[in-house]
Amino acid sequence: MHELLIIAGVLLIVLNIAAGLIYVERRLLALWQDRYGPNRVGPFGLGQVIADMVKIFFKEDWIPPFSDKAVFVIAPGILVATLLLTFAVVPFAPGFNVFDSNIALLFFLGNSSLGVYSIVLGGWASNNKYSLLGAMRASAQMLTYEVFMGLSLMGVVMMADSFNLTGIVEAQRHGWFIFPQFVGFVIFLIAGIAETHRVPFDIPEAEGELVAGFHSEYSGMKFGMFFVGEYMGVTLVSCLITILFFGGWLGPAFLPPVVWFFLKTGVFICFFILLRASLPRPRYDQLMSLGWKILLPLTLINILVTGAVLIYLQ
Amino acid sequence: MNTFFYIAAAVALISTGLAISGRNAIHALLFLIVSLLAISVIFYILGAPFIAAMEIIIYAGAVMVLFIFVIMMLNVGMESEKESRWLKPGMWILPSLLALILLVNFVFMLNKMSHQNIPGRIIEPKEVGISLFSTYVLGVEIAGMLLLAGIVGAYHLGKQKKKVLHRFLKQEEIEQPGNTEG
Amino acid sequence: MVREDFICLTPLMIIAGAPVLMMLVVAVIRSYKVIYGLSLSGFILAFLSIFFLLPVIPHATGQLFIFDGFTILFFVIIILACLLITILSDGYLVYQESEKEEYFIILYTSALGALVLAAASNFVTLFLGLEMLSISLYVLIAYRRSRDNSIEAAVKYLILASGASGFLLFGMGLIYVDTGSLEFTKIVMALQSSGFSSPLLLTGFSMMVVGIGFKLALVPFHMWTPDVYHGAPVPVATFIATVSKGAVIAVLLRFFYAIEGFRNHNFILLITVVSILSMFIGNLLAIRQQNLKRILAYSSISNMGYLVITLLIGTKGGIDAAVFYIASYIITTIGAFGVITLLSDRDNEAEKLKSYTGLFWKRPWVAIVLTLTMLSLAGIPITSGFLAKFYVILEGLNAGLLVLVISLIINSVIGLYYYLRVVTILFSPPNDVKFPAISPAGRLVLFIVTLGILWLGIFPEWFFNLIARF
Amino acid sequence: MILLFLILILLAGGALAWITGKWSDLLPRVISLVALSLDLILLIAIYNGQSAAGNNSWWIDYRVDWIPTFGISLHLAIDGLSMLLLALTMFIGLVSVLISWKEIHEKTGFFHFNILWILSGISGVFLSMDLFLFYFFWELMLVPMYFLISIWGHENRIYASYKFFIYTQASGLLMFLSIIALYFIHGRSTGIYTFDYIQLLGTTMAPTVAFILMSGFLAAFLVKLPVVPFHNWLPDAHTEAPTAGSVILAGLLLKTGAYGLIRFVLPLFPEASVTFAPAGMILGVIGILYGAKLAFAQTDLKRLVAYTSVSHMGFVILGVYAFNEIAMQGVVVQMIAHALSTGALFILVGQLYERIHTRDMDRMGGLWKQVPVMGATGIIFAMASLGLPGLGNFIAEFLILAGTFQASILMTCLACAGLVAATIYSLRIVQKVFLGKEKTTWNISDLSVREKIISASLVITLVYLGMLPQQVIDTAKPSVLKSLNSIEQTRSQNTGKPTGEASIWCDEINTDGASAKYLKCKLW
Repeated sequence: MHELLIIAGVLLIVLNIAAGLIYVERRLLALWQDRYGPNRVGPFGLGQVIADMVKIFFKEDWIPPFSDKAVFVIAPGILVATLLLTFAVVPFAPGFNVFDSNIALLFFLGNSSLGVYSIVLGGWASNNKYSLLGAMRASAQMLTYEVFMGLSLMGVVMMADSFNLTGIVEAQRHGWFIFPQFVGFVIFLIAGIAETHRVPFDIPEAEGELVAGFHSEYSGMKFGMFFVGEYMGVTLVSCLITILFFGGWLGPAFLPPVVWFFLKTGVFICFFILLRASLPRPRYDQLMSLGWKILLPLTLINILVTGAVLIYLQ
Repeated sequence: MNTFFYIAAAVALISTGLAISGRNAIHALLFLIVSLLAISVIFYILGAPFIAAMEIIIYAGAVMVLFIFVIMMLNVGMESEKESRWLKPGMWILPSLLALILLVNFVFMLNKMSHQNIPGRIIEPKEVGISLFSTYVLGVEIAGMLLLAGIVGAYHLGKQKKKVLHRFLKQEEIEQPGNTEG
Repeated sequence: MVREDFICLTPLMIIAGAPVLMMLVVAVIRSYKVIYGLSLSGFILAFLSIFFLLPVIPHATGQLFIFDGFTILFFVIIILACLLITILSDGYLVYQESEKEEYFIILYTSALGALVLAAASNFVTLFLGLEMLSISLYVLIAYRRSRDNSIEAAVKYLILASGASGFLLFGMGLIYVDTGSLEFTKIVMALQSSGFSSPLLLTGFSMMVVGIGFKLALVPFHMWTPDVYHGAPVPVATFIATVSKGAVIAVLLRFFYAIEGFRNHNFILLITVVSILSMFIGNLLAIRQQNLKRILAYSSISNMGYLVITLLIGTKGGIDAAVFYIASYIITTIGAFGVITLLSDRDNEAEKLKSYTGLFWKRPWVAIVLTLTMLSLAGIPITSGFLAKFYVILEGLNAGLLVLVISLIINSVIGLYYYLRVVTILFSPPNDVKFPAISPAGRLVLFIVTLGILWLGIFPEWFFNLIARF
Repeated sequence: MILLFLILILLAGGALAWITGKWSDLLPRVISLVALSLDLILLIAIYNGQSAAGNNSWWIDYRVDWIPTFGISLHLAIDGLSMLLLALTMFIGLVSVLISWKEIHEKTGFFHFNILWILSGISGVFLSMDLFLFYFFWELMLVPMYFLISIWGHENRIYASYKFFIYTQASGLLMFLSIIALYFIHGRSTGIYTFDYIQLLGTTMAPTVAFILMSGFLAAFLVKLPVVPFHNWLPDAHTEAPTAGSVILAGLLLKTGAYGLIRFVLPLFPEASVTFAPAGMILGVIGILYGAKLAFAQTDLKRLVAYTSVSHMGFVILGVYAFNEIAMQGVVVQMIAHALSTGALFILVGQLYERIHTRDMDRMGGLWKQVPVMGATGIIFAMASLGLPGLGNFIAEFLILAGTFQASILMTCLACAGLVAATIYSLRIVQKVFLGKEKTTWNISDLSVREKIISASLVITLVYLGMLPQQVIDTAKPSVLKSLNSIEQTRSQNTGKPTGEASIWCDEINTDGASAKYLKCKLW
């Protein structure tokens, strides 16, 4: 019963944060770009989220006749499912997680690599050339960045001597990993943005070039899933940054651990939005060469150095 | 525990069979991915969580994406227009169902399973690493060379070259002027 | 890792280091001459390094490799064969329009695979070596993509070889389940206590036979051979026929003798059937071929049929016979393919039997080399092939394998027919096909091969002693 | 060492001939002549030295290790029989080189290389005292012979050369198997693993095993000889080969089979040979009659001559299995006489073919007018072939028949019928070719000086052999006795009762019951 409660709690929190982010992002963007943002529905435009949801739910759920229907339907589901599954291993506070896995980090990596399918398949199944282009870009981009997203975390793993997220957090009692693993942090951050294909790495959707990329043909709740999925991704990456580099729920005792956790996470979510507000989109080839030629070698060097130092210290 | 194994194994078998018999390349690949997921579950049951994760990250996550990528580029789905007519709900319900069974299976496992239930010993990732870099370090080196061979080969074969006509096409080309004259 | 480990691994390290070095050189400057020089010197260096191994053998490196006299012999055979193939490839690659450099890199990785196989004492190295060999070969077969049949051959090899690898792996898995180890020695120990009783084990071994049989092109798994030989560039076909088979034979012999498979009725039956089928089908199918490469392909099938007889002999003499046979077969085959390689030009390979009509009157020395190789394959005295067959027959009779020996003899006669066909064509009245001139290096190879065939055929004693010593 | 030189001179001469063939047609011919003459001189020297040294059974015995791992040695030895056959080899070799002087225009170097290598292979066979070495040379002579037929032969040469090669190789391999089996049987019983002939001689084995092993040897020798069921390759090979090839085939290659029987089969497997004797004799008689019948039916002159070989070789096997000295001596003389007479007939055919470019007897006739000298020699050779007294073949056939009579009267009678047939086919040659009506008007020249020399030398040797055979018989005697010795021992072990199927069989045939006394071998 306890477990079921936790599952329900996690689901509730995650979905709410994701939905709330729709509003938060628009407001924050507006703030940084010196405009109003949604402010008509309810006090401070807070009702906007509900209005949007109602709109999405009731919109015609149109499946294009030229599409590969089965795949078209499955695709958005995959995104949401993999993201939600990953949250199962995220420890929000000591004991406040669904499943304390010994390979939690690998579980995250595995799920994020499966998440690619949703975009690739969605773009392909739409049977539309812009969507296909988006899907191709997505698969190349995400494959590239997945490689060193995993590798960038290996420094942390080496230092914590565990794949278990709780263990990693506990290992930071005497110092956040952001300091020794700064390179790893930067790379993970970049890779995280690319994984969630947020601006500036939103090349798969790039509305200026590809209309809306892989989800051009989607509408209704299917589009909603992609939409919410993106925010869930942002939340997840922020959670992981918090856990891996910023000591997770650890913090001075005047606040409960959960609060510390969400505070830190919130900062990173805002950072994601700040990026969107401020950075232009790079070209596709620039993105790829940045990945393969700079970030990958950097990651490998990071692993080598970390290993060497650890062995030296032993 | 055995039940979980049989369920996963059945899913793996069925989806592999469907992958082989599938007419649509992308659908076949999707079945293959499901099969890989099922195999990963089996690994997990056997007490090899690291391999289970790797199975997903590398095979399901990377290799298969590349496959799909290539197939999308090859435009194998030319006939999907025709095939889409055959695509009744019955077709797509099956993969969803299989995946669903797997999911349920997995979730139950996560809850019901404590480590004592696992037959045999659980192999921690650390152990895997140690054995790879002590006993089997030469094997790892050799595997590295193996990949080198693969990379160099792929580079060579994949490199764009001047267009070469297939021998059948060559013949057609020769015949062409004759036809126009006629 | 102790000092001896490193000494023993030197040849492997040189063969592994050379391609990396080559890649670095290619990254800096793409010069064919440099790469070719590097690859030549790499093999020579590896060969010389074998002498350092002599004082430390026998020595086991970890659980993965065993370096004993048997390994050394095969190292020598493989490296020398690779050296000759490298020289042959040089002449052939002149016609490759661009990107000749990668060829040598991949040749090296495949050679490494072969060496790993020869030294393998563990399923891990067995499989890795085999895979390295296969993966390099996929690329090498398709190396000249513009040629007509090359892609077809590569795809055929790719698909069938992966299937075979799958069988091999599954077989190993089953054996592991039953014996609990991947090491040959431990498997042997487990077998000694339990015997071959378990059906799981027998299934496993049978599946391994499928995998290995594919590599050796033994009969039920031989379908790929002619097409792949036909489609592959000639030096690559040479490699498949010689080094690849030699290495697989090495590991097969080691494993089979370790588990004493020759005592088990099932194995005796299995090997006997496979061997007889290979001999007959290989030889009978060769008779009608019009393409020299295909003839050699079928001939290799039957030769492997002869060779697996040695598995059932079960004495030191059996191993010695196998080593002598494979050495003789490799040098002969390099000679035969070498002639094809050296006579190939930009547009077509000299593979059609017809184009050889009357070669003797135009290019007597080349024709003599080819004749000599054919006679050696047929097992006519003064060539090494004769003594090799003699050795196998001798040991086979000693072990009482009467059926196999007699079918070997029947097949020698059948084989004679198509080898003679080639020879006859060489000596027929000449036609007007023009062949390119042969480079000095090519002549050197042919000279070495001829010398080898005759030397092994007339003065084999030193080689017998060498084999017996290790 | 001198024995090794005999072979090496030929090998080196062959290589030299080939190399010099590039520059001149004449050089290879001269080199071949020189090499062969050198060998002949060496042989004469050996013979003379032997006469002085006394009558040891092996005149010279040369032995060095070759592949000691398997107990293989380079063991060469010479005795009377080998001496005769080697002298014959060199003589026939010289003749073949001479007759090819004009016939072979192209690729002379390679041609002479082949001739000399065949001859060296044959010499090796006659000299080897090591079974492995014996097989080595046995196979070595095939390859150049194959080239000889397939390159310089007539229209159907490819087919003929394949047939020749595959027949002999297949049967040779069976012998090889027997050799290896013998090696193991000897090795296991004595602990000494060796291929040495002299050591293997006393090997004891079960009768069935001995019989099987003997069959392996027989396969090779009977095919080479050839004995009737296995004679199929011979007419093709002989017909399609160039003249020199036919001469060497008929004159020498067939003799290796007979030599093998005398040297190896009888001493190595005495008991099995006794068992096989009746069958052997029957095969011989069948060969004589069937060969003669086929010869008579031919229209192709060369093919006719080829079939006469089958018939003549029937006498050889008949004589060998009569198991007495008279017959055996006859066999030796027959080998030489047949080589000379049949070789001469092939030469005649070759000369005719050079002139009229056909071998079809129906198109010949009445040639005597144009070529009287050729006609005269032709008649002499035909007479030799039919066994006219005064020529070598008569002595040979008489001795064989006399010897066989002691073993089986019926066989002798049937063999005599063969003589009649021989008369018919030999006379038919003379009749159809030289006498009778002229069917086509040929305008041809008579024998040249070179050809006259060849023919004359052949005629002289034939007459010498016919008139004064004693020297040959004396030379061969120790070897013949050696070969019969083991048979003799086998028989004497079983004295008292007529054991051995041979004698039982003889009893059945000879109903007068007088045969028993013939079983005792008498010395002549």
